[in-house]
Amino acid sequence: MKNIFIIIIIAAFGVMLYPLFEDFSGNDELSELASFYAQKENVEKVNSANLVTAVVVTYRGLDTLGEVTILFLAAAIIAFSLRKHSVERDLRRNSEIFKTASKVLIPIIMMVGVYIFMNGHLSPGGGFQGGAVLASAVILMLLAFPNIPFNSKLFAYTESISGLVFVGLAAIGALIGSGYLDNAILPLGTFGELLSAGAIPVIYSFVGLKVGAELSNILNEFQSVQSDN
Amino acid sequence: MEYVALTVGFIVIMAGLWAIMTRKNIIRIIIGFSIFDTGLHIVMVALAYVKGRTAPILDNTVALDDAVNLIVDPVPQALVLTAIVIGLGVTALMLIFAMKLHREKKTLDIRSFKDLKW
Amino acid sequence: MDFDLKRLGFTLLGLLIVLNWGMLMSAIMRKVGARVARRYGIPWYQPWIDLVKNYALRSQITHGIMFYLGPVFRISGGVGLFLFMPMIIGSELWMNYSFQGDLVLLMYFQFFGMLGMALGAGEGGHPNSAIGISRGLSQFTVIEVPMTLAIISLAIQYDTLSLVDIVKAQQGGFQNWTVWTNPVATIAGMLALLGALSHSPFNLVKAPNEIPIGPPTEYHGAFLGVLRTNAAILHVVEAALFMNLFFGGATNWFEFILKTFLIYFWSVFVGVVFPRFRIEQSVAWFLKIPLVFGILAIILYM
Amino acid sequence: MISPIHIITIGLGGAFALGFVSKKAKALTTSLMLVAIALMGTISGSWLFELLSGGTETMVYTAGFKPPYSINLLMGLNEALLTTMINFVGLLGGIYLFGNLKKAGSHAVMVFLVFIMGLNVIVMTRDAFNLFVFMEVVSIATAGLILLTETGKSVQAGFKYMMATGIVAGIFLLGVIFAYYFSGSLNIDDLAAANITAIKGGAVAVMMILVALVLELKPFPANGWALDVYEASDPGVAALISAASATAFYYVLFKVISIGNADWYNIIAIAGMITFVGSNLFGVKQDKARRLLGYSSVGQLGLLMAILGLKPYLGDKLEFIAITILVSHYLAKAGLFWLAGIIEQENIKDWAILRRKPIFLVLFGTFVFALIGFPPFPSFYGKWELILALSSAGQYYAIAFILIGSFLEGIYLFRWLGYAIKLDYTKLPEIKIEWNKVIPVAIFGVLIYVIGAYTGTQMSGLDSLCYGPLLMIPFLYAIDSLKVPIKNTIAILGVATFAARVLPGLYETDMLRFIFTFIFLVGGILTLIAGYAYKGKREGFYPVALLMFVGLALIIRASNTLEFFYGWEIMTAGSYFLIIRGKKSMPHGLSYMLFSIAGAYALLAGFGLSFAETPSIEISSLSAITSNITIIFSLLAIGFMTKTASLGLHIWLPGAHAEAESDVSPMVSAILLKAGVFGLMILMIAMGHSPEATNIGYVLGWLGAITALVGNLAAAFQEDAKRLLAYSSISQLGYILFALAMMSHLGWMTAMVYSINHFLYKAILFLTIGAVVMRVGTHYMYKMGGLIKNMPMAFVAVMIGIIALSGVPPLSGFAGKWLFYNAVLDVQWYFQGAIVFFSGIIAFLYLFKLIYSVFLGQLKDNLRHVKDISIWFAIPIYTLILGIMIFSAKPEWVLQPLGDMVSQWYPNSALSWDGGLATGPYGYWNGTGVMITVGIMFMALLGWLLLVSRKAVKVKQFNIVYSAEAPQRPETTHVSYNMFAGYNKALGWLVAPKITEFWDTMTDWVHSVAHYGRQLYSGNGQVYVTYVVAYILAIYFTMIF
Amino acid sequence: MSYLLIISILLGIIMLAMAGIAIYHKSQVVAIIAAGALGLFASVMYLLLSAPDVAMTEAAIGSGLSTIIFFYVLNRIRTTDEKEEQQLKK
Repeated sequence: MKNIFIIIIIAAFGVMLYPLFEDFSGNDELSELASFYAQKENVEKVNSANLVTAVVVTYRGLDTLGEVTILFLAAAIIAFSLRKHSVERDLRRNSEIFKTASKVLIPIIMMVGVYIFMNGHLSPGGGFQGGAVLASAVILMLLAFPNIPFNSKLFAYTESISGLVFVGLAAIGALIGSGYLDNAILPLGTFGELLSAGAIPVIYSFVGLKVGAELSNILNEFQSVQSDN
Repeated sequence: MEYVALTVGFIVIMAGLWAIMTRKNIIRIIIGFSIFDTGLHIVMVALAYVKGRTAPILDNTVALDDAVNLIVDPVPQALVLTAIVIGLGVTALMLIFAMKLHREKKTLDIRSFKDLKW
Repeated sequence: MDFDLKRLGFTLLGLLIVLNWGMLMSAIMRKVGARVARRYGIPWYQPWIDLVKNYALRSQITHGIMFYLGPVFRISGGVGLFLFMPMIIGSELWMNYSFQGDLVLLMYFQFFGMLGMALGAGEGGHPNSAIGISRGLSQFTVIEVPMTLAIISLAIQYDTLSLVDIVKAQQGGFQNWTVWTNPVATIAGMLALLGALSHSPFNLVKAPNEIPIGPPTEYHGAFLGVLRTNAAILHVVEAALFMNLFFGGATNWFEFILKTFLIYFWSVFVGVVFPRFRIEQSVAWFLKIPLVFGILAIILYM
Repeated sequence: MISPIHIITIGLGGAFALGFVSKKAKALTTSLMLVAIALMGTISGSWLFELLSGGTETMVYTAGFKPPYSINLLMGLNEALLTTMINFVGLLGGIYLFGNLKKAGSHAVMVFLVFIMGLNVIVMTRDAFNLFVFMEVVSIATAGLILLTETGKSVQAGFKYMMATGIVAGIFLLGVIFAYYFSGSLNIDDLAAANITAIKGGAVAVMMILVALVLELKPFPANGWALDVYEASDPGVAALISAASATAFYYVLFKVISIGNADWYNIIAIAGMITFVGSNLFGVKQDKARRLLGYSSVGQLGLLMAILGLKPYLGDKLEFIAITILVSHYLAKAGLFWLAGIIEQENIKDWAILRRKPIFLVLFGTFVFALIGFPPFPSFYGKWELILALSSAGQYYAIAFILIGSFLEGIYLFRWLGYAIKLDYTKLPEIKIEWNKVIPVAIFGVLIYVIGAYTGTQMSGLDSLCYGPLLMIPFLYAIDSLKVPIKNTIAILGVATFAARVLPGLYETDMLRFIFTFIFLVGGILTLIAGYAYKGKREGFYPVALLMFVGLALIIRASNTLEFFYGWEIMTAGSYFLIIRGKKSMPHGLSYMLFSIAGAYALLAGFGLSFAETPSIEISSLSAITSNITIIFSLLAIGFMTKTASLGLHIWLPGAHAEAESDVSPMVSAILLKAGVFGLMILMIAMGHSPEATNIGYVLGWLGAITALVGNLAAAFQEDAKRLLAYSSISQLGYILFALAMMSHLGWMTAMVYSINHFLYKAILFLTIGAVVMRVGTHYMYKMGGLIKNMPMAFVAVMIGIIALSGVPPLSGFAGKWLFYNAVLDVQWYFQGAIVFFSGIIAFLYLFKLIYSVFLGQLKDNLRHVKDISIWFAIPIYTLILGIMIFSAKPEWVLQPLGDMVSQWYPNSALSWDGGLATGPYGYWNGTGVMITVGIMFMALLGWLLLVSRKAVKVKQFNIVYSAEAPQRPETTHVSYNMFAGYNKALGWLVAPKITEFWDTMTDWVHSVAHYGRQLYSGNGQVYVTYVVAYILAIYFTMIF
Repeated sequence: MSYLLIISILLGIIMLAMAGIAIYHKSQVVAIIAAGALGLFASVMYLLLSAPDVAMTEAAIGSGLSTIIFFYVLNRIRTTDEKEEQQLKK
């Protein structure tokens, strides 16, 4: 009975979505906004090959700041609300093969992660993806070597420093550049090179570090909370 | 193709809502949210697509001068990027709540958490 | 204010006449009542004997100031009513002090005595006197309803609230009396009169014979004498009021005596015929038939 | 100026930097956070200052590109104000939560800081997607803050919150992305300009954005989750959610609504009004403090939403109205939640604990009154302007909804206040005082007055004197710890000074105001004198008594409807506190307040409508109204009649007057009720001449007559002396209403004479009976008796009082009766007149009962040694008796000026004076002559009796002729118990409590609806999500049809 | 282009199936995996829609990390349940 009601609701929801579908006609060309981003003179103002990155870090950098903040918040909330309960660590022993493989894989994964966020302005990927990859290395570490003390302080500092650098660069943009998060406070460099696009790679790298640290922290909290009771 | 994506996106959104509204297990409800989010993301990306164009990355295959006519819309993509990360934060937080709820009543049935009402 | 001794003298003389006539009338009534009941009854001079006896009684007690003031209030009410009422139409000097106020004054001045009496009896500390008063007040309130309606009807009819003017308007032949020109109001008024004079069936208030109840029980001696004096005056004055309102007033003392006697006789006549009402019955009764007549009286003259 | 963008720099940078501070240094972390918030506040505050002093608003661009290519933020006056508010409450909230935050550690501190920062951004941003991101920041931070105090309930609430906001955010995002698709921009201003609602899909996208924002404001009924959050989270957090978040989200809707088309205003207005009424209705049944605050919060947001939706009708008043109501809500709700955290009592009945620290009670009362919209708080002005603007626009339904909602809110808030003031607190624990929690509440408490006063200065038409005298109140409160004599003297001096300033000259210029000022202020002084009889401190009495007198004085002085309404509300507040001081007054205080509020709203609506007719608030402009007279006149008359307690609106009065303290009863009966009379006169002077008003006057006449009858009958059946007098007041006010309604020269003369007389004798009677009650310790008449021996002074006073009241000549009451007869015959209201006359006679019943049962009959053993009434009561009583005597002996001294006065409005037709002889159209009357005649006669007869009874012996109490049991008997057999039993049998049906039953039934209905209705909130988070989705759909389908 | 269309339709069907499994499968573990798989297939779809950045993010975060967190929590809840049961048995 109740489900019938919900079916009706969902159906009605579908009816509500239908006009969106009906008036959707695909895109034949870019919106005025996107064209602006893609125009040569504007691309050169930012000088980032990956336009998505340009949008994420510069044009809509404030969103990214918020996004980073959300992860930061999630990590903080998880930290203070789980802290009360976490005690011992699960001391299951893992197989040697897994451990050895991990020893080899962890640095490689980390390298990949760093690569992804360093090249965010040139190729697909960026701080978030890179950070996630970094975090996966940490997971692997946590799984393989559960009794290695997790240096949460290191991660916390990383996180704080990265965050401060991000905010600091943003503020510097407002102070000496032409606006908050202006990437032109650093030399724009040559289009398509690693050291180009002004502050973008710097910001994105720190975002990567920050995201990595935050995700690691979150995962660590979940890991350490596992066995408490 | 974008029509397919849009349709799929809408259906996934509704599926997510269905899960949220009908499943009684809290974990399943959170999965519902995750599905709902995924549906949103699909819709957003579908809206960014421009017929027959390539990714908004100006490498060797995309000439800088003619980029306007070659790439898809980067803006919704950027938005999806943000939305995905936000979704992760929300999911993680909801799971924390789920854990705490479970700790309180040793059950994950949403119907048993009605201490606050009226 | 034209205060002069002559007027005062006439007024006092009138008071004396009214007092004696009142006593005589009450004696006659008692005699009539006794004869109807096949008893011999009192001698006609009995009220005077009672009065003298009361005033002369040696043992007199008082319960306090208010006990003392009660009878004074009471008789002030009676005398005041007399003072503000025109007695003989056509004679400036028998008009008493009616130039100081109109019907409204008279209607409200009735309460002066009642209230004082109630207070005085109250201080007597006798529970039954309070019962008597509460009954009296209850009944009195509803009597006033048809009475008021009748008076309003007259006021509409004669376009005045001045009793003198009302009486004057009725001069020139009995066909001008209100009882003919406004019979409905007269009925309402005369029904009210029954209650006002507290004869049977509306005499539970006094309940003279069965139980020792009401103010007269507690008062005796000179106090009772004062009350009796007042009763004698009041009966005549009440009757005079109705005479003035409905029966053309009086142009000489003979007419006065005749008319008041007949009006008074009306209530005695009814009282002899009907049994006594309980208090809620009389309250309800007055709010039925007399009320209907009262309303009718107004509707007819609106 | 520092760019507002640095609010983000400081907020986020601060949060990140806190990671460096040692985890151990928890106090340091928290303090640093407070510094950060203070810095943010400084930025926004300096912008506010700058913009208020004429600066220009600034647009902040990011990334060096103009919108829509990049995100921009706006710092205008609204933004500056709101961010300042948010940061300020954030700072105080942080101080309040200092302990909790310190305990939870640096992560929690960061969450708090980010929360405040996020709110700042959502206020400032002009980009739709950025809005989404920071809304998510805020909701996640909120969820985190909910976990700050981790109880089972708070976790449940948090999860429900996350579920609901999760759906809402998803819908918002969907809307934003499609809005981008259809318009090509994410900038709010561009979206508004693009007008995508023309396309069907665009309309849906806009709908999704707006409905999501509406849902963030917790619209009824899709708001169960919000209530849970308010109830379960830490009060400090709830305060922030209610004050800061709500402020921010409201502003978001405020700025984003422009993307919708005109229909959206209606939808939001309706959603808001439904929320306001529905939420407050359900609140009626609630007894958990914080959940109740939640209902109230949601309701207030609904009101704000409605105001926004009514924008097309409010024009340029919108911002003033929205800001005043928002600010009141912000201050009051934060204050209340904080208070809830300090006293830690869940059930509202346990809030009596506030009395352990009376200053908390004062704060609580302040917040409650501010929420309801009493002066001098900002919401008062907001509501005033709102109703005025709405009636100008002809939005009557909106007015009705808003006033009904406010009324419902009044029910539970004042019940709560009543509990706090009256219930027993001795069993409750002490309040733990933590200064960091007390200070924020105190600051908000002070601030609400300051802002209220400031708002008052912004209003046109409000004389500065309107709040000048109010300064007496805090002063009296400050010296509340002194003894009664000192305070009483100060209070009397205060009233006297005011009277001395106002009265001289008034006699010549404005007789009407002179008379009422005289009654209010001189009467006030007299009743205050009785206060010397009290021992000890009598805490809290003087401020509220003065409050009432100030209100009364303001009513008199008012030259426009705003001032009048201001005074009216002040007077209501003061009298409420006076009434509720009585021992058993809690329910009566509440019913008084509710009737007063309802009446005040009727007034407000009436004033609003009259403003719509003649765009002026001058009282004199009422007479210029040409249409809608019936409705305006009726509304205003009903408003005033709640104060005069006319039949149907009277049920508050008996209890309120009877249970009040001995010297309060005369204040509220003899004096306060005249405020209603004054109002009615003002109304009729202005509007009474139109034919419509005459028709209503006819109805009012009947109403007055029946009120008089029923009031007197009911009085006759009372056992409680003060209740008897209270019913008597109802009936007397019925006479006055009747007389006023005649709207003729004689009618008004009658009304004025009755008003003056009622003031005189009801003050005498209430003072005397009150003084007697103080001595004997009971209200019940059958427990008294024979007191004439112990209290001759009281007896004489009562006797004169009742003779005057009954209208028996020669005392002054007769003047009223005589005029009354002439007036009735003049306007030909025969039947009504007869009823009034009948009820006048019934007065004898209760008057006799009063004087007999109390003073006559048998003296009770336990009262054998009581003393006569206090001299401090005797002084005012005998002063008033002197007044009656003068009035009685020389009625022309009063009546002639009255006649001249009334002639201004109703020309004198027939009443003429010849020395002391008055000749009316029907009769004549010489008051002085009658007095002399009666006096001489009385003295003569007394002399005669003295002469003949000179031998009378004074006897003992029981020396009576009596043949049955001892006179000392249980109550039920007491003669004055059920004294008029026979009468009751015959006419008792007339006073069957039909009206009380009617109101009881109404109350039951409201409670039942609230009880069944609120089961909508089943507690299941999933169900709440269903409501949210259903709400969206409901709005959608409303929109397309 | 048509083959892309077919692939996308296929992808869509699979995704819906995944969603169905995630909602209705008895086992929580399977449900979580299905939800993760839904994300993965979505990221393939993103690639088809020329959104490599989004695809990467969805794969790494939306399906990867989320799933891991889900497992952590599930694991945590399960262990307490098991312990409860053991305690009950004792």
